[in-house]
Amino acid sequence: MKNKVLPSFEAAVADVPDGSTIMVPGFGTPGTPRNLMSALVDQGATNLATISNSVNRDIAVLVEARRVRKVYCAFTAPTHPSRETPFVRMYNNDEIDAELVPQGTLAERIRAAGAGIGAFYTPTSVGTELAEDKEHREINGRTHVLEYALPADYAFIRAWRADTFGNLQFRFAQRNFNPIMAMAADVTVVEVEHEIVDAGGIDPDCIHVPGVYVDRIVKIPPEGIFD
Amino acid sequence: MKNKVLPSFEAAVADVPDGSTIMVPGFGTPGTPRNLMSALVDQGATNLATISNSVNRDIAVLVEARRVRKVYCAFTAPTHPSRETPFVRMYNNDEIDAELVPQGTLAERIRAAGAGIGAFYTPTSVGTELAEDKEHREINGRTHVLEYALPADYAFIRAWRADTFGNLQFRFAQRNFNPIMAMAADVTVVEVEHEIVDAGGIDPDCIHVPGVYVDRIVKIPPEGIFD
Amino acid sequence: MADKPRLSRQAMCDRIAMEFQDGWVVNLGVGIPTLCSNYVDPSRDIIYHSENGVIGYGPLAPEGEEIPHLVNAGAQKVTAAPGMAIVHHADSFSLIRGGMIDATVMGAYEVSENGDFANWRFPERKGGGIGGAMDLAACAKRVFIALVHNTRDGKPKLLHRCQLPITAPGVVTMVVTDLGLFDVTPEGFQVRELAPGWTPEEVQEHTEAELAVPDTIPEFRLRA
Amino acid sequence: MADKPRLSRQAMCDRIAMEFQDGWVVNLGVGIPTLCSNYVDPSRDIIYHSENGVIGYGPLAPEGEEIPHLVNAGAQKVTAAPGMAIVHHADSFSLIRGGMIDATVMGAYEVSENGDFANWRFPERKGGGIGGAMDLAACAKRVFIALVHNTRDGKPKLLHRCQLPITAPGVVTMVVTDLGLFDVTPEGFQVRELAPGWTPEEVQEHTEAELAVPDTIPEFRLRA
Repeated sequence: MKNKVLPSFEAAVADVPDGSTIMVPGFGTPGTPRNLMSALVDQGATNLATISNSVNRDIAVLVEARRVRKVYCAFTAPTHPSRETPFVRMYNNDEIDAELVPQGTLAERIRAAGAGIGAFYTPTSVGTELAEDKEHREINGRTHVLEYALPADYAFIRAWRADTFGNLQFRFAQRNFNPIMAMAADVTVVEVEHEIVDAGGIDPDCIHVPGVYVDRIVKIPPEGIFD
Repeated sequence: MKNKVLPSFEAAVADVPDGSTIMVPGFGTPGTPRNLMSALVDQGATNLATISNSVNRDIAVLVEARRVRKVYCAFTAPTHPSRETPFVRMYNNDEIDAELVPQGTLAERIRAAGAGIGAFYTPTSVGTELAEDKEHREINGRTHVLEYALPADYAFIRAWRADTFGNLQFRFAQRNFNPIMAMAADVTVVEVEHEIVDAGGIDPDCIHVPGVYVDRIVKIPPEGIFD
Repeated sequence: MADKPRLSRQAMCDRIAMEFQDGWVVNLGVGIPTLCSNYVDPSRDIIYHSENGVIGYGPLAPEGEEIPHLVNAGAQKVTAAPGMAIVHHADSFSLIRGGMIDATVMGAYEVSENGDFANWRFPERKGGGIGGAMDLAACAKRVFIALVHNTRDGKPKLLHRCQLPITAPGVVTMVVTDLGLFDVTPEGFQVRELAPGWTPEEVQEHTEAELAVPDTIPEFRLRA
Repeated sequence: MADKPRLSRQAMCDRIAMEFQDGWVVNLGVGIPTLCSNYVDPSRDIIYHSENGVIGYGPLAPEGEEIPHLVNAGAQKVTAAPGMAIVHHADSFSLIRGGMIDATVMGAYEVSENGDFANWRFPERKGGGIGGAMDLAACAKRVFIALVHNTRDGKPKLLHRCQLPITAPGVVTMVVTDLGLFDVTPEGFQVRELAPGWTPEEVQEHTEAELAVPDTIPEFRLRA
């Protein structure tokens, strides 16, 4: 089996071109690809789009460096107006584009991209401002809105364990958006927290992302764990 | 945690009313709920609809007893005309209804029912007879057809291991349709091949069906393994 | 006007949690609602679900016993309850949209007597913070709202109609505030219980929507 | 007319398998195509996928070493290759629709020069046996067809246009029969290799579609 392990985060993100769309998982700290994001800051790509739950601290670095043209996420304003971030100020000044997507719709749009589903109907957001410009359809007596698949060029993944072929496991809430983003992106790059074992070293019944979805793997050194 | 273990297959299927729609997983032998299907034969419910990959031998028993009004599956004719079954004869004589669904669309329709997605667009079947009466839509330069969620009243599940709360694990190809059917049905009934452990006895990261989807569990006695 | 004492946030959440039935799957929103899990009734098993795919978490982790990978929707370190299961984000919202959440408890800026509520955006500003609230609001079997009865400058939050962009229409069935417990019925807000010492007239003074008041009002149930 | 010897089914599948490139994910249909996995080239790792969610199975299990729970799409007991992963049926077809299958090899009743093929239904009978063929045909990166060149009563299967209901339009890129290997090009079937001893004219006699014939035709590659 192909060995997909690379020696450095730098090598793993070296080819990311300007203009790329990048999926960044994580919900709170667990499952956030902090080392790959840090390497991307150093790498210099700009005019990026990001897909994530929120504009987390790693995405914020890129945003504040004006290297992100658009974010897709479930939070484009602080819940408390006092907690205003540079991203929120830039967004209110039209210096960056953003698309606000309900979290479940975001997850399903990412999943649809990976699953070859062009679009789907969900009851979420019906009757709200977010549904105003969307196509509506009654299905089984319930109103749904049409939502489209949301693909990406790259997914940066944070896993607990990998084998050299790229089969991945996550630990507890670290899983979150990681598997669906790995499925949805053209290129999936993984930082591995705990260990990288030989191909076949993970129970086939306990693999959360099959290796066919994974392109590059880097082991996180002890100083990069960050939790 | 609630203990969902019942003493017999008979008890587990006792309440299935006439007219029910029942999901029956399995692909070849692995993951087929043979004991629950056998108990359903004895239980007597009729006017049933089934959702499955094929009219397998257990569904065939119900079909031949004229207790099934409709089947949804990926095979309504034999690949070789010589291999004609009683079901195929009945279908050609209009004695039973059937809906032929491409296997991936079948899986996705079941998954949509469990996931609260009313309908979705897939590229599968475009340009074929099966798409003739369906809504078409161009998405990102590709033609898709609209397919609707396919829910059920009951799912009969065959698992490898369960805990008493209903968290389930499958072994290898036994998994197939089982997890998505467990999610899609109102009532999920499980036959367990290997063992039932205390709640918490299965690694939370290696659970294929969360117990919240499971209603009833029965341990298969050694003579019911059938493999 | 010097108000009488109001209910604590913990008392509000205790009261909501008393409504949870044995075996329910419950999703607690960020903020006040997370306090619901501090109310423990050993006669009932409640399965707490978090948007990030944790099904069946336990109380907050004691200091020193945190597992860095186990957090709830508010990114608080929690413990594992026996029988906990983990799924990914799409499966977690499949569970929500699929109708498996028996009750969700959320905070709100406003609730209206027709069951609308608003908790994600102020229209004078661009954008909003929706998180998983719209999915939960549209798809949970019961939507309970926990909010303080008035804004800091005394404005009411239980309204005839929401002024802010709503999160979902007509879904709220019960509201707890620091002044009482209210059912949302076809006739609007129905007083169920009031904070100790408060009369219906006093609470009405702090409320825009008209409250339906039964003949007898039981005392607000506090933790034993 | 007493025909010359034709290629064996194994030789047909060997030749298809020689087209698989290192690292490809390949789905083999039931019937003739399953023989492709008997061709082993140690310089290439092929990941065999089966519709039931097995990603990376190995050769058929030797007698006495079968694992009852590990079967391929033809319900044959197979072995696990190192790095095998299991997913459920919806995830398995997500992989197919998502474009992760580099090549699928399927049997067919008919193939036409415009890349259509038919393998699921005879219109004089109700119903059909579609299985996962439409998903694979519509979404795999390459669709290869393996079929004997003529029916038992000598009718051609490589046609100008399919007569039977098709499985997908315009997707076939390569066809192997017991008479040769053919590319499906904008100009129709292009002869790539022919069965030993057969001339283009002889094969054309057994074929409805007009074959494009290059100046030189390499010999059909057989297993070394």
